[in-house]
Amino acid sequence: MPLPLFILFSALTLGFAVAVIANRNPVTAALCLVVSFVGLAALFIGLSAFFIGIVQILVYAGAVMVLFLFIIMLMDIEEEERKHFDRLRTAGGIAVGIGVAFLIGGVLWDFDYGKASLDDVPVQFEAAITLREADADSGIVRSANATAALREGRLKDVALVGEKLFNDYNLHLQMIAVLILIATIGVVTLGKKDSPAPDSGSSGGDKASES
Amino acid sequence: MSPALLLLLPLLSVVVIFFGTKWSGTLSALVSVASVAGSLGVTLALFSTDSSMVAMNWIALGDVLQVDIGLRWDRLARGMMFVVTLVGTLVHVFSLAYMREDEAKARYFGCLSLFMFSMTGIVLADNLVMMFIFWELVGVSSYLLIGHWFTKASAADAAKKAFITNRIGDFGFLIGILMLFGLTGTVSFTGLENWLAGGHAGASAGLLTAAALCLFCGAVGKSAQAPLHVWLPDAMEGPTPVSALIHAATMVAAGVFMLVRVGFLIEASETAGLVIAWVGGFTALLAALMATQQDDIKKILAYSTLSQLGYMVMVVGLGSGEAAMFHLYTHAFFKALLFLGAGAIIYACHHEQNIWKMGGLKTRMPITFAAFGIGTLALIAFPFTSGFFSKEAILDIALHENKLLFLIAAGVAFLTAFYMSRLLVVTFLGAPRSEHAGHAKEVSVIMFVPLLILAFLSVVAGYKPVAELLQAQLPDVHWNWFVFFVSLATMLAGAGLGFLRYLDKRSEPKVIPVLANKFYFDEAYGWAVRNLQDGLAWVVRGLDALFIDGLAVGGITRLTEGVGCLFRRVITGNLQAYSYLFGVGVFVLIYFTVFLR
Amino acid sequence: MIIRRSALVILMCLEIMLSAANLALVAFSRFRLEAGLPDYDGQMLVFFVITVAAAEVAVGLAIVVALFRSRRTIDVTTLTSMSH
Amino acid sequence: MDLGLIISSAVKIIGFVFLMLMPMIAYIIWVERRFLAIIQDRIGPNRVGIPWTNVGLFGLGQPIADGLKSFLKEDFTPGHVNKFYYVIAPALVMVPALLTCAVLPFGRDLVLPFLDEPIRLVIADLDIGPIWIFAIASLGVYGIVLAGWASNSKYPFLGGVRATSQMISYEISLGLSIIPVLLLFQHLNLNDIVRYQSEHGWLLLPMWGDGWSVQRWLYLIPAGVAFIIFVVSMFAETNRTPFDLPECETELVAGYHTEYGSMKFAMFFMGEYAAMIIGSGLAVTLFLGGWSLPFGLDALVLGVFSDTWFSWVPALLSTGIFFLKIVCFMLFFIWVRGTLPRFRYDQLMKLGWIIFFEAALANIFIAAGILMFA
Repeated sequence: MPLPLFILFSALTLGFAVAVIANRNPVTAALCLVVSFVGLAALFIGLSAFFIGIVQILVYAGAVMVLFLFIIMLMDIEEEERKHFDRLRTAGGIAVGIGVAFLIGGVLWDFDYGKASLDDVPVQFEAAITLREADADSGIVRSANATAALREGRLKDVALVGEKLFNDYNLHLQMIAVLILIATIGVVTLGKKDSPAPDSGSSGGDKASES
Repeated sequence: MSPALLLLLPLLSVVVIFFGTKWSGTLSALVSVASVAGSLGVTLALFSTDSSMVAMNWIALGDVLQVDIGLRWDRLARGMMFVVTLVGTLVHVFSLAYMREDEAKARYFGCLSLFMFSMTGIVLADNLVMMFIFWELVGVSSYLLIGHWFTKASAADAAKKAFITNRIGDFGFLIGILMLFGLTGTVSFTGLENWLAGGHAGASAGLLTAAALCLFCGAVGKSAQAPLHVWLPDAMEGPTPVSALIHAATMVAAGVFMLVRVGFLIEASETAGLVIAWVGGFTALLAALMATQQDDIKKILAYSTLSQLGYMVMVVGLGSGEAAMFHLYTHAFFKALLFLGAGAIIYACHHEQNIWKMGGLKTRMPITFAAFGIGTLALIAFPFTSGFFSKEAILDIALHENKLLFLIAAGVAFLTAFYMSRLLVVTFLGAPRSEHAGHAKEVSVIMFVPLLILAFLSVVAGYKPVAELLQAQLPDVHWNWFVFFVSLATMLAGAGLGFLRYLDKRSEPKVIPVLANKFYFDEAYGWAVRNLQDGLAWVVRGLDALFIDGLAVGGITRLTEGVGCLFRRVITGNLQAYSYLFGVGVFVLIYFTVFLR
Repeated sequence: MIIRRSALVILMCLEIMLSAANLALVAFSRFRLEAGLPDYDGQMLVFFVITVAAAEVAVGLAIVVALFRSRRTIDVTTLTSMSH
Repeated sequence: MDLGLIISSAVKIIGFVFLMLMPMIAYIIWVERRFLAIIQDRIGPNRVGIPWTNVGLFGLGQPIADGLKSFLKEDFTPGHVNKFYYVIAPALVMVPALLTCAVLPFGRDLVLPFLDEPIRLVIADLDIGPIWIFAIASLGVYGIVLAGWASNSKYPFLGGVRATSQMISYEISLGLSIIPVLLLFQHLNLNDIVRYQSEHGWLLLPMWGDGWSVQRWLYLIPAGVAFIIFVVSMFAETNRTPFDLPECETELVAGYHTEYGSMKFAMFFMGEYAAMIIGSGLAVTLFLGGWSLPFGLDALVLGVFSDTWFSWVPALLSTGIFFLKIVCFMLFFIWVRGTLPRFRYDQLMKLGWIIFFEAALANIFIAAGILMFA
C-alpha cells in the first residue's frame, strides 16, 4: 500500500473512531463508526488480507452497524444531555489512556517488526509454491486453484484463507456455528419477552449466514 | 455356557420387572420364577465344570490396585449355588401362592430377583471387593424385602434395624478388606492365597489376626452372630417365604460362606480362629436359650437359625470349613422346609403367628404336619436324617479341638430338641386354641409341593453319595460312638422333656423373663444408643458449635462478609467504573508481563 | 467507554477495541511470513473475532432493547441496580 | 503503481460507468415507462424528441427532459429535517450502487494491437468479486435508513425501517444462493467465472465444452434453485415490485423519499435503477455466462480476429453481448412489475426467513452432494 493511501486510511480510521467517542448524537456516532470500519477494511486490504477486509465491511459495516442504527432509531434515543463531567473520573480515564499508549509505544519501540515496512517482507511466491508442491506430494490437500494463482503471481487470498479454515480450524468453525446458533436463540428469547418484536428477532439472526 | 449366565439371568429379570412388567404382578412373578428356575438349570448343567474367569478388568490404578470382575466356579461355589438356586426356586414357587393377594407383587418378585442376583454375585465373586459390593446389594435387597409391608411400622423398623446392624458388621468387613489390601496389595482370593503360601511377607501375626477378625465382623453382621444378632428375629416381619430364603437358607449363610472362602486366612491365625469359634459357640447357646421361651412361631425358628449358624461359625473357627459348609447345606434344606411349613401354617391360620393360638393342626393339615415333622427331626438331629450327619461332624470336630465348646454344643443340641418339640407339640397337637386354628385347612398344592421336595431332601441330603452328587463339601470325620451316644442322649432328653412339659398345655407353664426377653439385648442396645450416642452427640455438638460453626463456617462467613463489605465499595454497578478498573488492570498486566520480565 | 453514558455507544466502543486488536493481528499475520505467505493463523483469529463480535452485538443489542423497554433509559450511570 | 494502470483504470471507469451505465440508467427508465404502458395497453411517453421540431423519436428525449426537470426544480429542504443526513442520504444510495460495478467484468480482455498486454475489461480485477458486491451493496442500506430517519416524519421513517429490515433479511438468501455457483466454479474472480463459462458452458446452459457431463446436468437442479432465489432476493434487495413495500403508495405515500424532491429524489431513483442494473449484471455474470456467447461461439470469434488489426473486435462484441443480456434481464424486471401484485409485509418476511433461507441452505448441501458423488 502506498504511503499516502496508508496515511489517508489510517487518519480516516483513527479520526472517525475518535469522533465516535466525541459525538453526543448516537446516530452520528454510529455513522462515524461505519466510516472508521470502512477505513479499517481498507487497511486490511492494504495488508493483502482481502477476505478479512471484505468481511469487515460485510459484517460490521453492512450488518452490525445497521443493527445499531436500527435500534437507535427504534428506541428514538436522544442526544446525551451535556452533563458536568466528573473531573476526577475524566482525569483518571485520560491517565489510563496515556499510560496504555505509553506501554504500547514501549513495546513497539523494542519490537523489530515495528520498524519494518511492508516492502521488507514481500510475499515469496517461489518458496510458497515449492512448499505447496511438497505438501501435495505428501498428501496434504491444497487448493489447486490457489497454487495456480500463486504461479501467476497472484495472492488468492480467499482460497488460502478457506484452505486454512477448513483444514486446520474446522472444529473451531463448527463451534462458532453453534455459538451463533445459541446467540440467535438467545436474541429471539430476549426480544420476545414483553411483546412480539419481529425486528430484533429477525435481525438478530442475520449474522449466521454472513459469517 | 458360562457361570456368568447365573449372574445375568436374575439381573435380566430385575431389569425386565422394574422397567417393563412393573404394572403386572402376575407377569413379574412369572419372569422372576423363570429366571430363578433358569439359574437352577444352569447350575445343574455346569456341575461338572470347574473354571475361573476374569470377565473384565474393572478398576486399575496403575500397578497399585487391580480389581477384576471375575467369577470363581469351584466346588464350594457349586455347592452353595445349588443350595441358593434350589431353595430360591422352591421359595419363588411357594411365594406364587403365598403372595397371591399381595398388592405389590411385582415389587416383591423384583426384589427377590435382585436378591438372587446379589447372592449369586457373592457366591461367584473371585475377589473381596466384588464380594463386598454384592454383600451390600444383598443387604439392600434384604432391607427391601423385610420392609415389604412398609406401611406396617414394625416392618419398616425391622428393615431399618437389619440394615443398620448389618452396616456395623460391613464396616468391619470393609476395614478388613482395606487391611488385607494394604498388607498384600491384592484383593483377589487367589492372590491372597498365594501371598499366604509364600510366607505372608511383611505382615505380623497380630496384623493378620486383626484383618481376619475384621472380615469376621462382616460375617457377624450378615450371619447374625452375637452381639449383632438382634436384627434377625425382627426381620421375621417380612413375608415368610422371604424369611425362609434369606433369613434361614441363604443370606445369613453368606457370612459362613465368606468365612469359608477366606478360611485360609483364619487357619493362618490361631487367635482369630479361637475368637470366631467362641463367638459361634456363645451365639449358639444364647440363641437356643432364647428360643425356648418364644411364642411367635417364626421367632422360634429365627432363634433356631441363629443357634445353627452359631454352630457353623464355631466349627469354622475350629478350622473345619467343610463341616460348616456341610451343615450349611443340610440346614438350608430343613430350615427352609421349617420356614415354609411355618408359612403354610400362618397362611392357613390367617396370618396368626402365636403358637399358643394354634394347636390341633395335625389332623387339619396332615401334609404340612408331616413335612414340618421331618424338618424338626432333621433339625434336632434324629439319627439318619441329614441334620444328624452334619451335626455329628460338628460335634466330632468340637470334641477333638476344644472340649469346652463340645460341652456347649451338646447343651445346644439338648436345647434344640427341647424347643423344637415344644414348637411341634404346641402347634400341632392338642386342641385348637383359637378360632382361626380351628378352621385351618390344608394349603394348596403349589405350596405343599415345595414342602415335600424339601422334606425329601432333608432326609436324604446327608448321605454321602447324595452329598457327593450335589457338590456339597464333605467333612473328613470318622464314625465316633461317643459322639453318637451323646448326640442321641441329648436329643432324646430334650425331646422327651419338651413333650412331657407341653403336651396339652393351654399356655406357657412357666415364664422365664430373662429368656423371654431375649436377655434384654434390645433394651441394652437401646439404653446404650440413647445414653452413649446422645452423650457423644452432645460432645460433638459442642465441638461443632465451637469449632466448625464458630470458627470454620462462621469465621468464613464473617471473613467473607468483611471482605465483601470492603469490596462492595468498588461494586458501584456503574459500567464505566468497571471499564475504568479494567483499563487499569490491563495497564498493570502489560506492565508486569512485558516490562518487568 | 469511560466517558460516554449510553449503553449503545459503549457497545460501539467495544467494537472499536476489538477492531484495534484485529488490525494488530492482521498486521502481524502479514509481517510474519510463513512459507512465503502471510501467516493465515492470525487472520483466522480475526475471522473468529469478527464472527463472535457479530453474535455479541446481536445479544448485546437485544439486552439493550430489553433494558430500554423495562427502564426507559440506557444511561449506564443510572443503571446501577447491580450494586445491591 | 505505474502510470499505465492508472490511465487504463480511469479510462475504464469513465467508459463503463459514465458512458455506459449512466445512459443506460436514464434510458431504462424510459424503457420501463414504455414497456409498462404497453403492458397496460397505454402508449407511454412518446412525444419528447428533438426540441423545436416535430420529430418524436418515440419519446427518446424523455430521459433528458426528466433530467433537466430534476436539475432545474427548486431544491427545497423541509424545515423539520436533520439537514446533514437529509442531504447525504441520496448520495449514500447512489455511491455504493456505482461502486459495486467495479468488479463486474463487462467484456473479454481487450487486445489492442499496439499494446503488449491485453487490457482486462473490468475496473478492479479482484479475487473476491461477489463478496465485494454484497459488502458494498449492503452499505446502500445506510442511504435509505438515513433518508427515512433524517426526514423526521412518520411515513418516511416507517418506509426506511421497512426497507432496512427487508434488505438485511434478503441479503442472507442472496449470499447463500450463490454459494452453489461458487462451489462449481471454484473462483471468486468474476472474470475467471465468465471465462470458465465461456469455455465450459453457462451455468444454466451447459451445452458445450465440459458442459455435457452428467454432473453439470445434475447440477442444473441446485443451479436453478439458486437462480430463482437469487433473482427473487434481488427484487427484494432493490425494493422492486412485488417487494416494494418500503415505498408502497397506498400505505406509506412514497416511503423513505416522501420528503425528497428535485435532484435528490432523482438520485434515489437513479440509485435504485443502478442497483437493478448491477444486480442483473451479477445474475448474468454468475448464471448466464456474462459477456460470453453461447454454444462455444466465443472460440470461433476469437479465432477469426486474433493476431489481426481487428483483435479488439471480440472484446467490443462481448461487451455488447453483456449489455444485451442485461437489457433482457431488465425487461424481465419490468415485466414482473407490470404483472405481479404487491406482497404483504409479513408474507415478505416469512418468504425471506422461512422459505428462502432454508431453501438456500438445503441447496448448498444438494450442490455439495452432487459435486462430491456425481
